[in-house]
Amino acid sequence: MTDKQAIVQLRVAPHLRHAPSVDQIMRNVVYALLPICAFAIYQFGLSALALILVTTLACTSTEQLFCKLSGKPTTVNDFSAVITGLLLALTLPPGFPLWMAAVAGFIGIALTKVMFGGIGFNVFNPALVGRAFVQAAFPVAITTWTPAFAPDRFSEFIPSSLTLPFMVPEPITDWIKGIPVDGFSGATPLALQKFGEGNQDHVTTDNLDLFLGMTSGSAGETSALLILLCGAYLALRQMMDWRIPTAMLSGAFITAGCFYLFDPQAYPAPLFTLLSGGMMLGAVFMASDMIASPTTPAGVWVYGLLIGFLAVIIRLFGGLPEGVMYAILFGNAASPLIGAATQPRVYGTRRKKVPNR
Amino acid sequence: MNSEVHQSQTPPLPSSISMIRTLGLIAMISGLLVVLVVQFTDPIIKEKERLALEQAVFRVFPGIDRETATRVSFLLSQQGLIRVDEASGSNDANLYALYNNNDGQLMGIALPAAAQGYQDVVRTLYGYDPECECIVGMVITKSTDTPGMGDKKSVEGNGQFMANFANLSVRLTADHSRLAHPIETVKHGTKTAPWQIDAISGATITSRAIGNGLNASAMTMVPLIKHHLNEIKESE
Amino acid sequence: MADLPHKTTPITLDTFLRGLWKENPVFVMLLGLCPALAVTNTTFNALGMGLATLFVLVCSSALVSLLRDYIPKQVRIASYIVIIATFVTIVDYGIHAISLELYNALGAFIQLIVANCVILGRAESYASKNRVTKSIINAAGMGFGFTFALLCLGSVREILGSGTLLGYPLFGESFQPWVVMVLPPGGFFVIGTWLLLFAWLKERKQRKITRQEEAARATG
Amino acid sequence: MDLMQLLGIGKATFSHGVHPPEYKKGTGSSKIRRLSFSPEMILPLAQHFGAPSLPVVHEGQEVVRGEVLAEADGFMSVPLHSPATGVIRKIGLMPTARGPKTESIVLKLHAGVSQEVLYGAPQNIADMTPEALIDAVRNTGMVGLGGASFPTHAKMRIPEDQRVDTVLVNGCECEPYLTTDHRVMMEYSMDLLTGIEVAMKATGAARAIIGIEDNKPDAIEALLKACPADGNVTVGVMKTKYPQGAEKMMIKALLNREVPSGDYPAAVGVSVYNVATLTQLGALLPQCQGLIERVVTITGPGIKKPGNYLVALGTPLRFVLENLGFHGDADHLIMGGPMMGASVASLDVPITKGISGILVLTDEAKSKQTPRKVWPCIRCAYCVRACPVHLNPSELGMLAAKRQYQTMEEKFNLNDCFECGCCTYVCPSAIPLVQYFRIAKAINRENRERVA
Amino acid sequence: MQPDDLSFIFLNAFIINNFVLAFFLGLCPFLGVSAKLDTAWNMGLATMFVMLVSSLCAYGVNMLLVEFNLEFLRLICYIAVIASAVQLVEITIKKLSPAMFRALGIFLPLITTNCAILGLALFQTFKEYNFLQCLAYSAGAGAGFTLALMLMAGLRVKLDLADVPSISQGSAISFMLAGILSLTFMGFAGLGGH
Repeated sequence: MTDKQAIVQLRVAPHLRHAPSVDQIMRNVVYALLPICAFAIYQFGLSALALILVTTLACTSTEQLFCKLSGKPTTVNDFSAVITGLLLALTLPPGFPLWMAAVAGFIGIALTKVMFGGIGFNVFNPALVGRAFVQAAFPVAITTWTPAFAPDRFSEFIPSSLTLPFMVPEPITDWIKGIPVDGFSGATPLALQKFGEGNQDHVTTDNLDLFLGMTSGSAGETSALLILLCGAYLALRQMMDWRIPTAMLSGAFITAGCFYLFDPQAYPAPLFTLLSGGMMLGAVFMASDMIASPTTPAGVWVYGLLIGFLAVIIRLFGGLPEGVMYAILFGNAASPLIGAATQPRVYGTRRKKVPNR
Repeated sequence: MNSEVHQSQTPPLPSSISMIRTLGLIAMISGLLVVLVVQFTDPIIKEKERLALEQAVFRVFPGIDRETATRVSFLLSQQGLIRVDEASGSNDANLYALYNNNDGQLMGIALPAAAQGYQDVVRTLYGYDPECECIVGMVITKSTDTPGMGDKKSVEGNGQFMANFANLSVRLTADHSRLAHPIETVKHGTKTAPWQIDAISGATITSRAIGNGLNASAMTMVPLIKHHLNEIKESE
Repeated sequence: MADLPHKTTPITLDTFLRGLWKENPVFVMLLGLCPALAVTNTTFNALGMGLATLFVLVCSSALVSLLRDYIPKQVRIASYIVIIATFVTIVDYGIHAISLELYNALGAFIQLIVANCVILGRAESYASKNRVTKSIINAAGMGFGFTFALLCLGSVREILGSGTLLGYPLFGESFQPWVVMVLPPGGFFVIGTWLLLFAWLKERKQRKITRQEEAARATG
Repeated sequence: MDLMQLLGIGKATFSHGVHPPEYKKGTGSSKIRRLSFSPEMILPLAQHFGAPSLPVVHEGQEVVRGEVLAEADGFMSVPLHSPATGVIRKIGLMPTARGPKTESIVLKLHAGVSQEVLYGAPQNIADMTPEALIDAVRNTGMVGLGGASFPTHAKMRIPEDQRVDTVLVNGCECEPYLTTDHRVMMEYSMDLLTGIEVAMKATGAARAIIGIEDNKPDAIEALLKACPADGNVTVGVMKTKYPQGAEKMMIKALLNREVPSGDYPAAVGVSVYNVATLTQLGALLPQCQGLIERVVTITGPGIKKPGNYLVALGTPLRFVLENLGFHGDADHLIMGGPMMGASVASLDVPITKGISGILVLTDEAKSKQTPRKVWPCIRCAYCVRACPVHLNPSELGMLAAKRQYQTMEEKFNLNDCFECGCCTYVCPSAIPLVQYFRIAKAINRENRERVA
Repeated sequence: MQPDDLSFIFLNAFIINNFVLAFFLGLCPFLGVSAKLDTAWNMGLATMFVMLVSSLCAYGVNMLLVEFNLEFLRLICYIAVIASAVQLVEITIKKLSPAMFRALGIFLPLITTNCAILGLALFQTFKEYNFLQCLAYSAGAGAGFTLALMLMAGLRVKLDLADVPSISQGSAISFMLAGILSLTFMGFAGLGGH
């Protein structure tokens, strides 16, 4: 019986295989994320390191736990849980209490992945669901940002990181005031733009600083340059669909551009929109999540443009300064519909019959 | 409208008279029950709501209570000032003036405000002192925003935030046509001017809704009050 | 339906208990979800809504059962709805008079009890076929089952979401509430988790039974 | 467009497709050699698409090389000629590469006979009417030598309501490893042109284009030189890409026409033939001869003497391989190209008309190329961007895994899949998509038959 | 945008406070009719239509009741009006467009028990909307219901092909999906709030 099956297996054409296997792809995404993690650690120090370790551990151990509970072989070694962990850490504020980060990791994997049948069936991006959950659960902690390049960052944790489980983090306003860093404040460029004083000077952050990542923000979203480079690596290796980030960024650029042209005083410049907040990280690493995005060539563009548009709308008119996460989640939710509406035209179908007939 | 239901269900009937009779009977029973209950509860509800409003009005002015002051309701609009008699069941008052029980002096004016918050409209009641041209107190009358962050209990429990409204400037311009500075909600920890509200950290939208509501109301009402101030003062 | 020949069967404990657990309106029959999720962000609200529903359920069942021989078949649904709406109006005014706070917290959802399928379902499938006492007992079982389910949801949401139970703080000052639990998503997550828990228990029980059967077959 | 192609700009191609490694170096440059006769030949009666031929010989009968052994049974059938001089040993069930045993004629060769071919009366193509030509083509027993084995004369008869303006000659040979067409074009250019003349005349087409991928510059050059001056026969250079040689892809690439779903190329005024087919036709038809041998690429890491060989039809695989030296075992044997060919489990099957290559893979080559672990679909959409007919293999694969075969056919155009294997080739999850689709089609066909 | 702008009212009911995902109204059809895309679409259309009709009827009835000071009969009247409105819609569609009736017909009785319809009537009364605002509100609510239903249906169709663990099959997974959708829609909170 088994012998026969083995032969049948061997008979299947094509006999050549080309593609990298799933774990190779996932491993490469991890490689692409490592430089961003490294920069986050350089920028925010020990706390960022601990954050990355905790989320990764939370994600992988959750995956392992549920594999064991359901008696399935372990799926930790496919690296997808590691990606979720890393991405999650990169979207959180560096001083985010570690226990909350672990909750985010657990929810992300358990709710979005295990629940629906594991890798390949997570219809939403697990990292973003985890983050959206803690955003709703702990709204104060997740909007508390700390300045980058604090002098003691390699020897001292940000005080809020080490909050005891289930406890409210200590307010760190005084701690931030005690940091002698010139030119950096705890407020993120987006928050400055949205909640800034007065109506004239909306954008207070230099675009070059934004591009290089010399600002405060979530652990891994600050440096647009680094994210683009890492994304380019993946795109060149064809392990990420370059169309999605391109579509999403152009969607955001066009939307922001329209508003900017309409009233440059009230709305931020499109370039600022692209470089600030989680736009880059979201476009390159979150929206392009293969599993939760449409597969059709046209659908990919629609999906990207929709996310870019929504992200800007939420940023400009919503209650929160950042909308990328929700826009991507909405894109994930809409992706089956987009996919269904953009099925490619199959060769030879829906065509008028031949001219010389 | 019961007959409408009846009409649309007209398959072979045993006898329409029996149906109409039954429906009529049921309608009568239910009408009777409802009327009885309403008759019984209506005065209780009215009284409770009046008490709740009064409580809110007095809470807006710390230090003033029923012993020291009397409340009078008005409807103030471009058309002028109309005194509202709440006993008649009318509830379209938009201004509550408090007069000192001893000397009849105007002690303060409470005004309702509303603006879109996180979930739904946040309704507030704020106290305006015509003397200092400032807001002297604020309470939430309705908020369905995030419990624990933007709901009535947590907003009013936030001493730091409530302190904003102890003395919030709503000074008018010289010609008394509009506010000199609109009320503004700024991010937590960045308040610099007396017309600014320092937002609650994490509940910025609710804070801003409160500020917006106050601003919108003050923008129209404060100049009007200024205009009718003497009238109000003498209405005791 | 399984409970057709009710007219002859006697009242048993099952008449009452059935609605409480085996046919729990929320967890098993997935009825009345709207109030079950909308007002369960505190245990107090859940209790209020549960009792209000219980009241309407019992009263309307009693009245429907009383009038069951007089209501022609063609207009029965209309009659039931009018009866239910009557009691809901009564409850609405009652709550308004008793507690302004609860009334404000529950809002329109008190009036939406009318659209709760549990009540119409009871009237249609039970009260219209059974004697008054039996209908009342059955309706009370359902009502308590509904209240129980609401409390299950409400307590979890309140404990996690505000760190309190019925308004009393459980964990002390520095507890970090999980705000999401009192928000709409929390409602979905909590009921989903309860359902998962029940499914898991059921599966475990099933597995145990199969194992026992197998063992019995092996030995016998 | 032709000029552009000659200049090498904007080479014709279709959208999507894949670029597998070519593995053509070894065999593409060496001349075609003849393989010796096997002492015994196995000739299945169904070597073509359509009704099997009817044997006209009996057991024990002596036959001469080139003699008709079996006649066509109806229009969709072709005759079968004897590949060698010998005696009929048996007519019965024998194993074939397709799987189940089929009715075959077994021929035992006379040792030491000269193996002279039996010629018919020569025919002059120029004097023949299209009908007569089609009959003559049928008498050669010619079928599509590219692999489909569709009777060539049936393809040449264009339905009444359709007109063909172009004959496309398929010299793409996009499958890796295979170089038969390449060598045939190089070495038998004149026969090819004769064959093209036959095809043009039979179908009434005014022009012919020989489509060649740009990885065979020597063949392009040879044919450009051989083409007649009247300009009716041209060479179309195409991008090297798999499956460029599928006729629908080729029509799209060279003429930018799309064959309607479920229809034949004639519907868009095109008739497509493989170069090997037309070359053989060009050689056989003027002599009134039958198809008795063909060129086969025998290659792969498991073959000691790889190359292109002229092999008599009916030669058992074992004889071929033992002659050329091979190691490994039967599991690594593929008949046809590596992308679409089926692996064979027995060495006793014969070479038939449709077999253009024999590929022997070794253990290490195979393990390197086939990741064994199958993952769930991660919706990477590689397959969507590879499918030359623009299907959505990812969606189809997931539906297949849940046995929703009906939905696959109704909503996702399952029947337009021609099993080129691109999707499976690029799948990082190693899902056997093509296999799923074959099963799905088979089950749907069965269900339809049951209903009917 | 001001809270009583028509566009804000529409947006509010459409995505900010989506009837299904923020108020849990109409959960029964949301869970029951979201297994397939085309049924979800038809159900959404039918609901949207009934919402418009019943919202306007409720507006009219409420005017009458207020006129005669009979507010306490509001609920009883609404429920009766909605039930008859659905019936009327059913009859009208049947007469005017049999094709549309075939597509929507089976959903209409289901809609009667959809608490989103009654909820809409009650909410618009509490918010004291005028005629146009009612129109915008019901259009937004209907569109929001359809959007939620379609998103849910898309996801469920996708998950039909997944290897969902046995214990989360069925309603639990639908609730979790709805929860994530609801989480997603929280991003729209405060939209236009300033």
